[in-house]
Amino acid sequence: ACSAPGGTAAADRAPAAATPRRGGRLRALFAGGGADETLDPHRVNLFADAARAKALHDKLADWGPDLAAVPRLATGWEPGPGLDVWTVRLREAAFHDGRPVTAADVLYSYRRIADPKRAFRARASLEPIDLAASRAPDPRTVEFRLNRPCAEFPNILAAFGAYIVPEGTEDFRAPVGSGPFSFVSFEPGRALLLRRFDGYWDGAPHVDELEILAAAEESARANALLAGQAEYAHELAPATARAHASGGRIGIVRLRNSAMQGFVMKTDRPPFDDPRVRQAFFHLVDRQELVDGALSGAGEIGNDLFGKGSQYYPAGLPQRTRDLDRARALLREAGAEGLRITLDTSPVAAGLVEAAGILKDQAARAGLTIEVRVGSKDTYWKDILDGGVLASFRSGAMPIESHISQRLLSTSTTNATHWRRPDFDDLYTQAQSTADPVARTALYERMQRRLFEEGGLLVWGFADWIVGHAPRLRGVAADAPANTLDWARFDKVWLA
Amino acid sequence: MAGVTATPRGWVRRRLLLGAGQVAAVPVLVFVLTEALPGDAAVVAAGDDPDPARIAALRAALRLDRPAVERFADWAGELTHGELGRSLVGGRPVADHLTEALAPTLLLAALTLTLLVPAAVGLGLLAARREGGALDRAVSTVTLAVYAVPEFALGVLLTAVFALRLGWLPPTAVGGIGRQPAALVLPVVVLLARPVCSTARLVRAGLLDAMAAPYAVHALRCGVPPNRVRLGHALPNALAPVVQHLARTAEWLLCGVIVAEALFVVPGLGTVLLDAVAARDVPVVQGLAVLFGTVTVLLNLAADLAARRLAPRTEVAV
Amino acid sequence: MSGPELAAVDGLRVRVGARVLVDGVSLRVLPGRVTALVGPSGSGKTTTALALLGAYPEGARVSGTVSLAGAGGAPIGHVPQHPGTVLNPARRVGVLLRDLARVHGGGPEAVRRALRDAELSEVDGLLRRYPHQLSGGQQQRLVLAQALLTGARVIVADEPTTGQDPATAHRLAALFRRLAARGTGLLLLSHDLALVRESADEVVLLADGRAVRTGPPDEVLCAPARPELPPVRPALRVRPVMVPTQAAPVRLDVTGLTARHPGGAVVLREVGLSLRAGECLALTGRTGSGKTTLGRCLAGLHPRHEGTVLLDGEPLPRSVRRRGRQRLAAVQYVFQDARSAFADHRPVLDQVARAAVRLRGRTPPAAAAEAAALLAELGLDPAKAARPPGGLSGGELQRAALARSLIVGPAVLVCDEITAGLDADTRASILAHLADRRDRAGLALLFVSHDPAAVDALADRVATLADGRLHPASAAHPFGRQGAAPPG
Amino acid sequence: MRRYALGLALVAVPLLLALGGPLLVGGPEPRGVSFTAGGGHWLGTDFAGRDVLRQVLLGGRPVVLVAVAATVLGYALALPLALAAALTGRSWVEELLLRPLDVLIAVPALLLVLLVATAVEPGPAGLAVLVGVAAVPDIARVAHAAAVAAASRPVVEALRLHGESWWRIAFGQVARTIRRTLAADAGTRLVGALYLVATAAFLGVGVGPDTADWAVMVDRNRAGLFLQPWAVVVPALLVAGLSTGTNLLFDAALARPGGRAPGAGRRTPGAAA
Ligand SMILES: Nc1ncnc2c1ncn2[C@@H]1O[C@H](COP(=O)(O)OP(=O)(O)OP(=O)(O)O)[C@@H](O)[C@H]1O
Ligand SMILES: Nc1ncnc2c1ncn2[C@@H]1O[C@H](COP(=O)(O)OP(=O)(O)OP(=O)(O)O)[C@@H](O)[C@H]1O
Ligand SMILES: [Mg+2]
Ligand SMILES: [Mg+2]
Repeated sequence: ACSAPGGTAAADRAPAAATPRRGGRLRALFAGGGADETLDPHRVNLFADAARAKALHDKLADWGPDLAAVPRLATGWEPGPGLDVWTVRLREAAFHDGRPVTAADVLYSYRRIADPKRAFRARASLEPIDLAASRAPDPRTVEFRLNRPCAEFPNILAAFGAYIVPEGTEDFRAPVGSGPFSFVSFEPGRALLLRRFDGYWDGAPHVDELEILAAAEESARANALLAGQAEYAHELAPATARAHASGGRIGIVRLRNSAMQGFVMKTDRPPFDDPRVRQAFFHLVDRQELVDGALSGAGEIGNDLFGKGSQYYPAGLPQRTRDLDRARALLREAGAEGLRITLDTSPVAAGLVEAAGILKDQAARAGLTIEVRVGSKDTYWKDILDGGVLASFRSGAMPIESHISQRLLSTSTTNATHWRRPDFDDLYTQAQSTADPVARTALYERMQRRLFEEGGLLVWGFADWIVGHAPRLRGVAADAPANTLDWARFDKVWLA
Repeated sequence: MAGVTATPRGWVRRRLLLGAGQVAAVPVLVFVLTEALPGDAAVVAAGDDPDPARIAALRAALRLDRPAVERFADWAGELTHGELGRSLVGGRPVADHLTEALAPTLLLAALTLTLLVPAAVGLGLLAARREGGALDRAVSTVTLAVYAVPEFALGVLLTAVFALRLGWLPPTAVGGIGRQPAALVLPVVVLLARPVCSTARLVRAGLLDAMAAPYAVHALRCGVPPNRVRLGHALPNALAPVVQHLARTAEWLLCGVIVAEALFVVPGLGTVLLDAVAARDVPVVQGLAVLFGTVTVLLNLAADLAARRLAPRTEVAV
Repeated sequence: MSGPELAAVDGLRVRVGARVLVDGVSLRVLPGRVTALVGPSGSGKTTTALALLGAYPEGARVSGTVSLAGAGGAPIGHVPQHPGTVLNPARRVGVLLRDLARVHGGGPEAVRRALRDAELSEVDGLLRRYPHQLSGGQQQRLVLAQALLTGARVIVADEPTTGQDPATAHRLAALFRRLAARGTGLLLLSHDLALVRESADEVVLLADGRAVRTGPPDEVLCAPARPELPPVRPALRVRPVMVPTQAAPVRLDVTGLTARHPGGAVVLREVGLSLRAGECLALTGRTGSGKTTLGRCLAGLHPRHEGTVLLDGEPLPRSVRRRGRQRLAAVQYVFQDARSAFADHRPVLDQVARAAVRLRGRTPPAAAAEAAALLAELGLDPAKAARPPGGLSGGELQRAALARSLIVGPAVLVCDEITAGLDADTRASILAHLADRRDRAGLALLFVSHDPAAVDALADRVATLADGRLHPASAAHPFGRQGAAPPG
Repeated sequence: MRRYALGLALVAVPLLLALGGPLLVGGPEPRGVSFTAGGGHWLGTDFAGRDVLRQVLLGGRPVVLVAVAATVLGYALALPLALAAALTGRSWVEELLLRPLDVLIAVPALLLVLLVATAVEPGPAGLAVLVGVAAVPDIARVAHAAAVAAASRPVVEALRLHGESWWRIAFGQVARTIRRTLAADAGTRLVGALYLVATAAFLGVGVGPDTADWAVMVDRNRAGLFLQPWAVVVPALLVAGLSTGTNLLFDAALARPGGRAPGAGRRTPGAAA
């Protein structure tokens, strides 16, 4: 397998994209990270960080709408026979200061990310690479040596936060990157001003200037957009979208499948160590009620598997619907009737607490008593990693392979379901050393069937990510789940 | 002598001394409280990727693996050199955070207070003209009803009408106040709404008592015009609690207008505080604690001075 | 001399409930004349005068007419009976005066003149003080100065000399004459017959709310009419002055008492005195000389002092807070301003009885009965005392205040000007009562007074405060009427 | 009686709802789409697709209980403190009583509630305590400022001299003198307590963020204000009625008989009485 198909996303755009206009300043609103924001692209955490980083920098690859890797700074990649050596060719690209992007820059950036002392988020994604052994045979070629075979190596190149910066960069107060926009000024927590980079390898952006503004409050973003203080507002509430969808004052774009919504059950703890109890939960939920109540209808129902719509998703599995009799029977079999369970939740993301309340009511109909415990939103993910038995859960989009490797292996670091099955791990290892895509797809399907039957993750829905934009802003991609290439991509939009 | 300080100057000096102690106590209290919070900056920074190894590495990188006492001592040591330290999250100097956020906060607070005092006193005077009269009841009912509307609801409402429907004012100050000074109007109105009501209530209550006091009646009899009696004779006596309330309002304006800041995108101290607590960014929280402590002590001192001046009799209390 | 009347009351009737406070009183205030309204305590003087000002007791039903036609819309100057309450506690004296001067079109010069007229100019730093930093007499004169500043053509002065020493009172009488000479009409309410004789052109004698006699002072005050206004009976002097009380134990022993006011002003310097059981020491002195301060020191209300105060040989805590019930009961003080010592909202009788409950452990009903009896003895109808203080006349309140202190059975009693606002009859009965206590119960009295007759009647010894020091008074001129005492 | 009418009318509806509301509702119903009007829901649905009417009926009791309890508690703690400080003659006692509160004041109330509540996770009763305690410094300052003047009146000296107990002096005299100021402060503080609870709920402490509670409803349903206003408007009106009514009742109870300032009386008595 070599370069994945897809190419740049321009091809997928709506026909309205026909006549881009040049010029103007585009103001985009994101929920900012406050006065502590930095422009260090390896430190990205929030959507606002990612939007800023991708305007200034490039990754070797990025994710397409189906979460498959699309080449960016890399023109392509070639595995060695054992899938443990990958050769990546770089395209001819330049940083904003005119220096070419070279293999040395790539190795420097990756080594910086992987530096254990810095604890960058992307470090875990680069973990399969043996960076000490990787080398640059020539300025435009990087040879990555891996610790173990890895058929999904391109996913690593597209990893969240794996941006390429010029070799030796440590100071990011006025960052230099190879992205579509170059740096002008930055006020943390308020505004980042960027200018079109005419030497961008993928074609210079249409707009002259891009300003990324911060507004933590959703209503503030909506109001600013409505009043013409910005042309793009990221992350609007479903209610706002509904209220303004038909008014014509703003355009609404729903980025489908952007966030998985679910509950995690600890598969090694009573009562969920009994697969029948887990199955009972799979059957007692009314997914549509959850989508309506918790997501205000802005989303679609899930089928207890991660990654709807992405590569390797087993779309053929039957959609689960509520079956209270079945749930009650399973509970009876497991001797778990009338159980009291504590459900952890937290307002860490929209809809989580609402979903918990709804699950509580739904479980009551199956004779279970659920007590909702609202925890601190700052430490929630850490708290539920090993604490409690049942908790609200959500996740942004990522490739199914990443989801499995990060959350479902015995060695996974964020295995909130405590799903540790050696045979499952084996299947994963096998898939990673399988070069044949068809055989690999089959292996992924086997893993996911297993999870569908007895996994610990109850996926009840996928939330739309709602983006609002001024009517004169054209070319906003609609089929780009959050964190994929075309999401928050400002080099291909223009102001009419 | 029963330990009553005689001179105002001695009293102020002692209060300043006590104030220094209080300013020192605030960060200690806040430090203890933040330490008592679950999680630390490393856990929060890890967010939805709480890989234990990563958290440990973060902790080591942020030097959070040392005992709390040691960390506090370090911070206090730096403070004695005038250093507020650096943010755990972004690594920027805490002083930068504070000065950046202070400007919009000061602007909002100053504007609000300059409008608040005349508005509240005016409304209070109006209501106290005739207790139980139509005007009193109208003013009382309206102010109370407004008071019961929470800031965000009022903010949403005003924005909808004046910014979105009529288009008279910008709805937010996104990108900075400097670009659009008119963006201050709505937040100031929202910030004003509730304090005006509560302050006016206090003014009214104090005025009614003062106007019924024999000295007000006497002043009227001496031919002092009623309005002058209200403003010049009764009002000073009504003001002591009002001044305290105003000091608390000023403090709230300086330290905690989180909702208005969020609603209108004016990133001031309240936002910084909330962010810092959420991120367990202890140095920033501590820096704010020092700032708030100082502000509080000074404001309270000013209020107490004013109150002493307004109720001079207190100095002879047995 | 008399032109058209400045103000007049005609057939005034004021009723509260079934009680008639004022019953058909008529009087007129003429330019250039001083009209005095005299009569026993509770006879309706204040009520009548207030009617002239347009104020009535709460819930009163009023008939008759009040006309102010001649005053030309200008305000009526008023010196109320209790000056302490009408001075704004939050404003300095200077501000209070300048404010009035500005309203009535005067400048600093007017303020200075008013102060001089009201005998206040000597008090140093006066303009920068707050009203509570003045003595009782100074407050009274301050209010008088305010009345002068209004430039009123009619001035109503309700007991304007109660807090003044005789010398000052004398000069105030002269002031009233001067004012009259300028064409002002004065209505003077007073028990001080000397003052009335000195200054009034016409006297209206009230009794039980009725005007029983009207005419020039000589006629009205000398004619034997009911009610009589007898001079203090010499019979009061139960013992000869010279009877040595050496045998009685020393109750109160004060040495080296130095008292300050905030700001450091020393009011009393190294004052020493001792009081035996059954002894009465009269304390006189110019107004503002520190009499009240001394009394308050003894009562524990002015802890800002040095020196020792021994009660029965034991040191008395400086502050009232640190005196136990016994000591509180042992040393009592009767406030100069009776009105402000009572809580507004509770019946006076209850407040009197409450002292017995607290300090003598009486049950409430027993205390109430005792209080009623004591009040009756002091000539105050307990039914009147069942009203809150606002419903009592000045003299009635004064007696209630005395009763409140007497009811706890004190060993030492400091009386601060308790006879100043009383008619001769009432005064006599009070003095008799005190003398009786002194002799029978061995009550030690420190009797602060400007009233020579009362002092004569009651005191074993007289001392004068001047310059912050206590001087034994010369027998001949205990009051320094000729100005022997330094100004206060 | 007439002066009570408006206050009573305003307070009656929310109080009756708070008392009787919970008795009128049945068990939970399946949820609909959030923020919709109609569809069998008289007042539409709320942010979680629940029937607003049902939430309104359920939501009064906690509001009334928590807010009232918190305010009462705040006063129960702060008032004695303020009075003690005002009545003590020793300035060091006064400083000892009041200065520590300044330290608390320096921590914004919301933050305090947030910090403590996150650390100890209180229930509704605990939250009331917390909100009450958080209000103590404020109340104490206002009450103290009003009380010092009242405490230095001669009548207080007289009461002391006659051996009156501290409680009677403090509450019977000083607090009574400043009751109007206290009522004005307490009346507005009630609302503050209410919304502090709501904000805390939204930030995840105290009561659950999906609790039926009028204040929480106002806060949580605001996103849908333009889709379905009733979910915000109805509870907000109830809260406003409650607070306005309570305050007007206070006013009416404290009004001087006749409702006029003394001295404003007629200058000339009429002929008849
Ligand atoms: N709080 C105060 N601060 C400063 N000076 C004061 C204060 N109180 C009283 N004085 C002054 O102290 C002096 C003594 O006052 P005090 O009340 O003892 O006089 P007095 O002899 O009782 O006078 P009077 O006969 O007028 O009642 C007066 O000059 C008065 O102005
Ligand atoms: N509100 C009231 N209700 C009932 N009786 C009252 C009220 N106010 C005053 N009185 C009574 O009316 C009478 C007259 O009071 P007033 O104050 O006019 O007397 P006065 O002549 O000024 O006496 P004094 O010389 O003692 O000041 C008193 O007996 C008093 O008790
Ligand atoms: Mg009188
Ligand atoms: Mg005196």
